[in-house]
Amino acid sequence: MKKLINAPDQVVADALRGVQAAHGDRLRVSLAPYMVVRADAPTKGKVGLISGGGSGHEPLHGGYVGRGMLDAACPGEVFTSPTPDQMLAATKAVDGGAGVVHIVKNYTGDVLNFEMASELAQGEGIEVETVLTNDDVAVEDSLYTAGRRGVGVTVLVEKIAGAAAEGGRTLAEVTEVGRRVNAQGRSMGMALRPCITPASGEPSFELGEDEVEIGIGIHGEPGRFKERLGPASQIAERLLTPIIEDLPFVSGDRVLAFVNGMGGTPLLELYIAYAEVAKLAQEHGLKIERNLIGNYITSLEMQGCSITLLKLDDEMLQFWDAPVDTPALRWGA
Amino acid sequence: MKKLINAPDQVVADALRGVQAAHGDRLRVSLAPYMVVRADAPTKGKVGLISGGGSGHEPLHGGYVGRGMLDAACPGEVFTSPTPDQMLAATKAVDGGAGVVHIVKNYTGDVLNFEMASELAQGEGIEVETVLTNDDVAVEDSLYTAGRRGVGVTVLVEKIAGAAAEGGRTLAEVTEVGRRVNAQGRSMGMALRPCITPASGEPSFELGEDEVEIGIGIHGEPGRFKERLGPASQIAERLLTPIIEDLPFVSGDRVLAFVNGMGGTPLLELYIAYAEVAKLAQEHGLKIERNLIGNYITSLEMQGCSITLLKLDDEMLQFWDAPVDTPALRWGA
Amino acid sequence: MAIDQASVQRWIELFAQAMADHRQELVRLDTAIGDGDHGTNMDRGMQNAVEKLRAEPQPDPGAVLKTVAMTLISTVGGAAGPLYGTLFLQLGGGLTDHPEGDIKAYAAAWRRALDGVKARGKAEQGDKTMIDALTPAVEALERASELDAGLRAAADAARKGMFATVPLVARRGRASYLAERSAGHQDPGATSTNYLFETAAEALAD
Amino acid sequence: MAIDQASVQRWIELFAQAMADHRQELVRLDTAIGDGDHGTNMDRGMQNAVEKLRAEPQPDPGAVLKTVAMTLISTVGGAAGPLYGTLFLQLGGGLTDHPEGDIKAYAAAWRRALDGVKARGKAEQGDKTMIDALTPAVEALERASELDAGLRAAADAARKGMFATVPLVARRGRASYLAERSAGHQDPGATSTNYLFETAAEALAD
Ligand SMILES: Nc1ncnc2c1ncn2[C@@H]1O[C@H](COP(=O)(O)OP(=O)(O)O)[C@@H](O)[C@H]1O
Ligand SMILES: Nc1ncnc2c1ncn2[C@@H]1O[C@H](COP(=O)(O)OP(=O)(O)O)[C@@H](O)[C@H]1O
Ligand SMILES: [Mg+2]
Ligand SMILES: [Mg+2]
Ligand SMILES: [Mg+2]
Ligand SMILES: [Mg+2]
Repeated sequence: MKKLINAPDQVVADALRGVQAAHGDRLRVSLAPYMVVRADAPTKGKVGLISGGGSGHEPLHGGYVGRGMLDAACPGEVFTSPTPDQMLAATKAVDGGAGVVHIVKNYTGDVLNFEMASELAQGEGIEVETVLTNDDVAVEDSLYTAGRRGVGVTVLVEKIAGAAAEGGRTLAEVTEVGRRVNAQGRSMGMALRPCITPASGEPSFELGEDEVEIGIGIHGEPGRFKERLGPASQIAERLLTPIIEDLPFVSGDRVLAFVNGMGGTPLLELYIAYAEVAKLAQEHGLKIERNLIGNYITSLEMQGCSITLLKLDDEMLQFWDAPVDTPALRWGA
Repeated sequence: MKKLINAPDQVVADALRGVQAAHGDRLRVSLAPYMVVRADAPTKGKVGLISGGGSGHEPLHGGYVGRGMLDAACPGEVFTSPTPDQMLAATKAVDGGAGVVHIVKNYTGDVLNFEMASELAQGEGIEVETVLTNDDVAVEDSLYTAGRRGVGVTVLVEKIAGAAAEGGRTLAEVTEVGRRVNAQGRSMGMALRPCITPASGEPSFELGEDEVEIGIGIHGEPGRFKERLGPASQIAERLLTPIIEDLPFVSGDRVLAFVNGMGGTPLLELYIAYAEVAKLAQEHGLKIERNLIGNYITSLEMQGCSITLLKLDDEMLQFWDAPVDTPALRWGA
Repeated sequence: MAIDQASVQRWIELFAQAMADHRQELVRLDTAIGDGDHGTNMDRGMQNAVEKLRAEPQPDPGAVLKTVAMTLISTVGGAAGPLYGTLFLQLGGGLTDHPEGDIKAYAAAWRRALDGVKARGKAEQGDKTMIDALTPAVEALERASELDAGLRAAADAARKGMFATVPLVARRGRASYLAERSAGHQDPGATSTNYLFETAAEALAD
Repeated sequence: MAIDQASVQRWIELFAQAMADHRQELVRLDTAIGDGDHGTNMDRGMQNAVEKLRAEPQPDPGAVLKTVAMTLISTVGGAAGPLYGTLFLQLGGGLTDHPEGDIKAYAAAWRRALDGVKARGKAEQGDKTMIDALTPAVEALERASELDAGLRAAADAARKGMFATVPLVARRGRASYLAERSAGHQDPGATSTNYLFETAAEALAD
């Protein structure tokens, strides 16, 4: 295992020290419990927005804390959801009296811990609503699974719901638009190379030199199946077709197209993938009105990409374009 | 070789198609010759700013084309400097009558081709000045080398000189501030894993499982020496000490600290490295007034990082903070 | 032997030791069908629990187990944190000092713990989770008429339940994302639960 | 044989073929002490040059070589583009139709090409560059009294010069970044230059 770290069990704390050193002017960083909070939180009368999850997905979530997006993020250990006391502390730190929204990616650990946290927060008289993201079409949503994973759409929910909260919408309104984004968004990912968690020191799955893993999540889990590595055009088609068929996206839909790198994928390759996505979207009659291309929700140094399509409406567009000022996503500010 | 590409010899053209599809509203993309130009270029009376170099360093340079930074970029083949006719076409496309600055990284190929281009442009009556970047302290600047490589500081020169040009400074003034940034900046890089060029399909150098390469450039060249992989604190010290001694940076200096990923390095690790850099800088009495952390000047999927320190003055600070609106660097807009 | 503060404290320390000893095994199992952190999660949580108990010794089994529960909930995260947290919380609630080591009360407390984990995680036996080791172990206790034998029977049942997860297709937790590909692997949580009963027999039985 | 349009055209086609055949060899050499693109650079440039000449046949050696020069300058990039571009530009300028194959005029044209490359790249013999193959080859031509013998002598000299780069420490180009670590490797540019003279002998000598 080759990593730019001091020790496997110090990874999260050391990285948070870096965030503190780099962004201490706009973010408050807590090491006990792990928390990244807007320096100006809580904003009186504003709905608070928090998210959290295992570390290893940077810039998600800490990189999205700031004006127009999250008020706080709770990083867990690498690939391990954070704990209820972190979430409770964050919820209290951002409660401006208008209630707090928990944005939760649908994984058993995240769901159970956020569930406990929201019970505790409500016990202390804070109104809490939860927006669950579950956009990964690689997983069947059935009684026989823990349900679909929350992946790429989480970034879009945090941006759009964040703008709604910044714009003074109510707890109900922020929750509703967040859920709408999740409902209208679908994703699928693939890997060229697995990642290695600092704790295990071993690749999370094995891949032959000519193989790719299709349908991976963001925790190094193996995907649905392996196949021979093909050209970018084939990979894009592999990911986009199930996405389009699932919602389904139909000719004439206005969409946001998000090509995400898994952490170790050079931007050069992501733009090559985007060229293929744009071509396919056009063939399906989809109108790409906005796009996002880069490493935004990652899986350590995994090589590969995920594609997310979001069916846009005017309100989502307005909130997407609204100013955002975070370490990882910034415009209009 | 595992890459998200269609074919090794289509990489640059395919990626440019992606840039066109993603940013066609603000950028003009040409495939013959390869060029990325601000949609609104040329700006009458504004000094034009162009740069260029081999591909594989994304977002450098195409990702920095936009208001407040470059007017055009010329991407060559992977790790191969572009050709004089590309640079001439770009120079003409951005000439607003106030002259054009060529920002050139100090590599024989880049220097020779830009030299020819500037001779040709001047032959056509366009005033051209060149800002050469050569900030890599891993290379001795002597008669026995081609001189120091231009690396991390190039991004800072493009931002700061870009703001000067946007602010209506003259050709002489923009050139002067660009050269000052290069003169006050120093960098050094290291690799955990080499990169593989699409054309060669082979790692650019060999590294044992417990080895790192210190003093690498951005073209997969081997570095100055290999050593045993140590903790992030040791790696930061390894890179920062020669940087600090070379300028030298002295106690009380105000600096911009730039921790750059080589393309395959997760943000988590870059923040861990930044924490160490901030600690060491403080021990040396340096005052970090600005920072930049991420994959900004890369070497395909290489894993590793480079550190750049720039000694700031008030004018540099003002230009650094000025609005910038490009695909890869954006604030205040 | 008795289920009292001393023996329960010893059980927790043995379980913590087991989680440290088998950390890599649990990581490997979780890497195959999960995300590779179960070993580090359980080890981190149980070391914290033991430290907490050393710093603030608890008077009786119930208090010891509730302290373990709260420490796991606040230091583990993942699925295992809330699930093992709930397990120890309910078990502690059901146990009070029984110098004579009443098997019925002990079994009842374990039933309550099992119900708690099922309510939290919504998993049933056969879903390839810790429930598959927990359920047969609790049933063995309920069948037992005497504590020592019950503890040993529970440990055997838990081990069998753990092995029985190998052929199963996961329906809960991360492993369920793999669908058919999850078959042929032993469930990490069922494995840690096996060590929980193994150490219980060691600490609480003569 | 003569240095005329036909033979020079043939030389260029043979050199282009050599760059295609040895593309991987040049990539490997450049990977060791450079950035691994010399083979693709030269291959891309020479294929373009040949296509250009097929599309627009040139009347005489000078015109053929100038077309090659302009094509390399506009399609190769890197160090090799301007350097080989300058080489062919100066060589073409120095050559005019010599049906009788005047060795003196031919050698003079090559001297002019060598001077051009040195002026562009500021490298001297011994810096571990293409100059180290070019210089002895040009000197061999200048020593020769007759074309065929001169062409063969130049090819031998270029090959020797190429091998002579192996022990050298690079002082120009990317390889110079490696300082001492560049010794023990053959210079890619000197290697492509060796093929240039090898194909010249094949195309221009009887
Ligand atoms: N819904 C559930 N009910 C009961 N046990 C579960 C459930 N989901 C997961 N588990 C158990 O948790 C174990 C995984 O724990 P761990 O790896 O620590 O958490 P995570 O899956 O969040 O990484 C699984 O092996 C399984 O036994
Ligand atoms: N200053 C120079 N003068 C002469 N030849 C040079 C010089 N610099 C480099 N070269 C030659 O160019 C070759 C490398 O060409 P190439 O790999 O195509 O360009 P780049 O180094 O830009 O990638 C070297 O092997 C060397 O022979
Ligand atoms: Mg986990
Ligand atoms: Mg090159
Ligand atoms: Mg796990
Ligand atoms: Mg090269």
